Amino acid sequence: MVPPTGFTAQLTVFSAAAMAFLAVFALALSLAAGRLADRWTSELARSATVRISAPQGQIEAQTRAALGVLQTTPGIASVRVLDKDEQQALLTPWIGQGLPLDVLPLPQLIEVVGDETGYDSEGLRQRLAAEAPGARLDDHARWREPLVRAAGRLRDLGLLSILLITLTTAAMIVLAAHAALAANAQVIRVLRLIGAQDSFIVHAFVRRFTARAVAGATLGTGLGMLAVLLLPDAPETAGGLAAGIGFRGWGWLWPLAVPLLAGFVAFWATRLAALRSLKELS
Amino acid sequence: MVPPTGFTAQLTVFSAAAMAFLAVFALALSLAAGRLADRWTSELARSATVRISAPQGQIEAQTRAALGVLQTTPGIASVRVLDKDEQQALLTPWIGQGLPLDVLPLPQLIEVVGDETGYDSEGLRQRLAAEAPGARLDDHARWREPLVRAAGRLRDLGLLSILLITLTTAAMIVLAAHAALAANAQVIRVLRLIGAQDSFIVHAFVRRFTARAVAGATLGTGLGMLAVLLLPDAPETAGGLAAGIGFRGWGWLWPLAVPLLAGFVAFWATRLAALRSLKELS
Amino acid sequence: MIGLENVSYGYGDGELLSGITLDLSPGSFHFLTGPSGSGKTTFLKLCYMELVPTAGHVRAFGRDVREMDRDDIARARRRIGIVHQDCQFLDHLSIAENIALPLAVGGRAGPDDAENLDALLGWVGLGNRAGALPPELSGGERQRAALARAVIMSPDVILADEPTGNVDWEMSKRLLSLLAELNRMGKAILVATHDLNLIRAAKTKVNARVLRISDRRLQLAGADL
Amino acid sequence: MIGLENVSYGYGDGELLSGITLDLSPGSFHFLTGPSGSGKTTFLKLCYMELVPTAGHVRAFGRDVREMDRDDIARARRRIGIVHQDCQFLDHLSIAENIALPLAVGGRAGPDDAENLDALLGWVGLGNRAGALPPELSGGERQRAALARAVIMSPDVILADEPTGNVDWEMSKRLLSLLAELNRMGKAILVATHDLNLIRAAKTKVNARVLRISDRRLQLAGADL
Ligand SMILES: Nc1ncnc2c1ncn2[C@@H]1O[C@H](COP(=O)(O)OP(=O)(O)OP(=O)(O)O)[C@@H](O)[C@H]1O
Ligand SMILES: Nc1ncnc2c1ncn2[C@@H]1O[C@H](COP(=O)(O)OP(=O)(O)OP(=O)(O)O)[C@@H](O)[C@H]1O
Ligand SMILES: [Mg+2]
Ligand SMILES: [Mg+2]
Repeated sequence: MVPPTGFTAQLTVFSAAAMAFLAVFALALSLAAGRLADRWTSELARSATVRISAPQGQIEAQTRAALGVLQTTPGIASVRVLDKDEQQALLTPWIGQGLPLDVLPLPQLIEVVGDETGYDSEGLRQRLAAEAPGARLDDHARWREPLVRAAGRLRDLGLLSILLITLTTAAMIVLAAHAALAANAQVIRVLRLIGAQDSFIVHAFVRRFTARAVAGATLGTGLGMLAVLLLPDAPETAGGLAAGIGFRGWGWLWPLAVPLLAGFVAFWATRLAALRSLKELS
Repeated sequence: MVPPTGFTAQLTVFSAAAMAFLAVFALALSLAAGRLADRWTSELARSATVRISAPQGQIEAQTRAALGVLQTTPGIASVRVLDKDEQQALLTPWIGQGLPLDVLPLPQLIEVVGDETGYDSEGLRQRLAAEAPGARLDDHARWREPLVRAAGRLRDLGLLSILLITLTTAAMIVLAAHAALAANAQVIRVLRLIGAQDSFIVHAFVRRFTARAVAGATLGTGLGMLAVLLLPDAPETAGGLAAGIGFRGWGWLWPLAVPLLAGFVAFWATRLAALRSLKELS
Repeated sequence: MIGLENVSYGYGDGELLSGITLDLSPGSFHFLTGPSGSGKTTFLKLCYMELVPTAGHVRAFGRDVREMDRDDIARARRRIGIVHQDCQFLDHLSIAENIALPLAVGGRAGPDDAENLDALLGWVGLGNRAGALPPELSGGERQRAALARAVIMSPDVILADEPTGNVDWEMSKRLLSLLAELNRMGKAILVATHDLNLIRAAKTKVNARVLRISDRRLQLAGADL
Repeated sequence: MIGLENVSYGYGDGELLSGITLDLSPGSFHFLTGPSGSGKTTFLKLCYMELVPTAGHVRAFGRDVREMDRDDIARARRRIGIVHQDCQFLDHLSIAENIALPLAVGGRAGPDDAENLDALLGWVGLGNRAGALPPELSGGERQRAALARAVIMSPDVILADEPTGNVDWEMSKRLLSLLAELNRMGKAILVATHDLNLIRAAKTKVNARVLRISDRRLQLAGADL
């Protein structure tokens, strides 16, 4: 009963496809930003350094005390005391190689690696101060925070674009449904005049339209996923954001929500629009 | 002659507005990413360190030689020899405060700040090796590159979304024009039958449609710029991306291209669609 | 089966029809005449419930229209065959599909429909145009198709608005005899027309009453034809 | 002013009209009859250049239609007033605006148009419906509006397709006298109709020739009316 083609039909399919495509991109961007934020947060949070500077005789005792504190702190995965060679390697850029480090009263460095949950660095600092007065925790917070904040904002922006694109898609599908129904006003009128019940007419349109929107959105999602897949793969280095664009594992299931959402919106938009234009006919 | 309202009219206005809104956002994102990449590139590229480690007696001579090289290298804005206090501050995290640095044969550090154009670090390295064998240039490349690459990719992604959104907008406007013309087939037929020339009919539609698309796009652009303006302002810290979202100075002129583009596309789309549907009538 | 009781109607500015009482009972045959713009189409719209009277009562198959919900109206319309003045079709379906549409809509499509449809198309002289789309038909062909669509469900009441306005005299007589036959089977028939020759021809075949809208009222026009 | 020379036309499957020759000269008045579906509307479409003949030549105002470009056709149409069988209006403009549309389209709107329009509306009995939208008119009112639109440009040729199909007899005679008057002013007039009474009535007023399409050919039907 519903004309199978025409520009309004193409419009529905196309706008669903285009918006689905954009939504998949935004989704990929947002997921990548989320992962980046997580990575920066955890990687930077996980590696910290404790420096123990004390008179020569106390160093060993304080190191042991600090180790005790660190080992009983929840959220810390491993703790390692750096030996002289490692410390020397760290200092070389600053003081060159010709220096007799063995004879110097160098502080002792302890590398701390947190686990996923992370640890409470303020609490740790206080406990260290109590147990080993010469110990200083350097958790690189000054370096970490702006980066984490930036990645977080990027994720927020991704989510914001998803929200915008979703709203736009919905509005576009609603309007396309309205336009198509307006173009088919004659069909609705004739059907009503020859005794078709509202449910019959609404059903005919809703089925057609939902199918169109889902088909369009599926097409767009497919193309979007393909495009994301084909994005040139940057090496997995520290910068990491670009490398992270794309879906990972279960993340590939996310875009599949797009056609479902489009179908849902199309279903209700067509239903309400059809009922409304029917209400104008007796 | 052209019906002033109706869903296809609303559709044109709305899709132009929605796509303009998204385009402004993508533009803001892309400009921000571009600025970020520039900032990371230049800030990190600009600060480098030259370390001179040599037997105590040669340090001064080699420092002078290195300074000579640096001062004659194009692309370097300023060069500064760090004094003992500064070097001590840099070393403190690693060796604590109790160390008699005065008596140690510490290498000499020179801070190098490049200008906008940047310098050729490989060439500089070779000249330093020739003039001051004890000098090592550390231009932080290992740190800089991934960040610059990430920002660059972000900018590429922004441009890609702009491209996608522009294409989508164009296609959407084309389809909306087609749908509206199809809805007005009767109008076109009647006008043609009572002796209207093609140019008259095309003109009537083109004017109406271009106006609608421009109005919609202007609205969308305005709202988009407002939204970008209202984005919560992150502090201008190192992370910098989020802080950078938004337009700066002349950047505010960029989004104004969106309505122009929409009008251009609408003009041609309506013109071609109208001419095509007229060709079907004699 | 359709009864109007003291019905009035106006499109807003004053009354167009007022105080109209009429009963379309099984086996009755009415002609409705009146000058152009006097309200014939409006009257038919009241009968098939597209319009609700501003005063008075319209009853369809025993129920007051004001008390019927939308689905009741849809069901009642399946028992009324209507030929609209401007024939309304679905332009993307062939004429045969258009004529069979009431069957599809009423869920009554059956095995012997194809045969019925062919016979009906032959009767209205559209046998060789069955596959054409409505815009490809001539004005008269469309009117005949509209009549075919109106009778395919074998409705209890047939309302026809100028069904012969674009049809030549031979075809008019043929359509009239179709209506007369249906009338003899007990259907109530109401034909709005301004073609007095048609009314005269009908009087030789059926026992038709002629109604005339004049001065907003329905009058029986009898002997003067 | 419009001349057909040995014209044939078919919609694809075989010929509908063939070997038709006719000249619509200034001051001529023709009726065109024929059974429903015989090709009257098709014939008119050939005359107003919506269709191009499959064989033979159609000349409009001295030029062969095949040699005219789209703008030539548009300009020629301004000199031809057409009443379509299914009246075609712009549904979002009032009936007065619709009738005046040819003036706007031809760029000929002038100061005394308002007066002309009023007189014309009065003549076709639509004086009090001027502000209504086309869907709010009755079938007969729409036909009268279509006739008004056809004559407002004072065209050289008037082609009318069943202009009285939905109009009562009084109004038909009135419209006929309007056409007769225009004819006396030298316009060429061609009316397709199946209403033999109308033709008979016209013969008392103007010197009309009656053409009949039968068996795909155009014949002069004279004495038998
Ligand atoms: N929707 C409407 N809104 C306002 N006025 C209307 C509407 N429909 C019809 N009318 C007016 O009501 C009057 C009666 O219209 P109706 O169509 O019933 O006439 P009719 O008797 O069928 O005429 P005809 O023989 O010309 O078809 C006309 O003057 C018409 O203009
Ligand atoms: N666009 C078309 N495509 C195919 N066939 C057509 C088309 N238009 C008309 N026809 C057919 O051509 C024949 C003549 O049509 P036309 O409209 O000229 O008839 P007519 O003489 O005007 O009839 P009526 O008196 O019923 O209006 C009809 O059988 C019709 O079905
Ligand atoms: Mg009527
Ligand atoms: Mg015809």
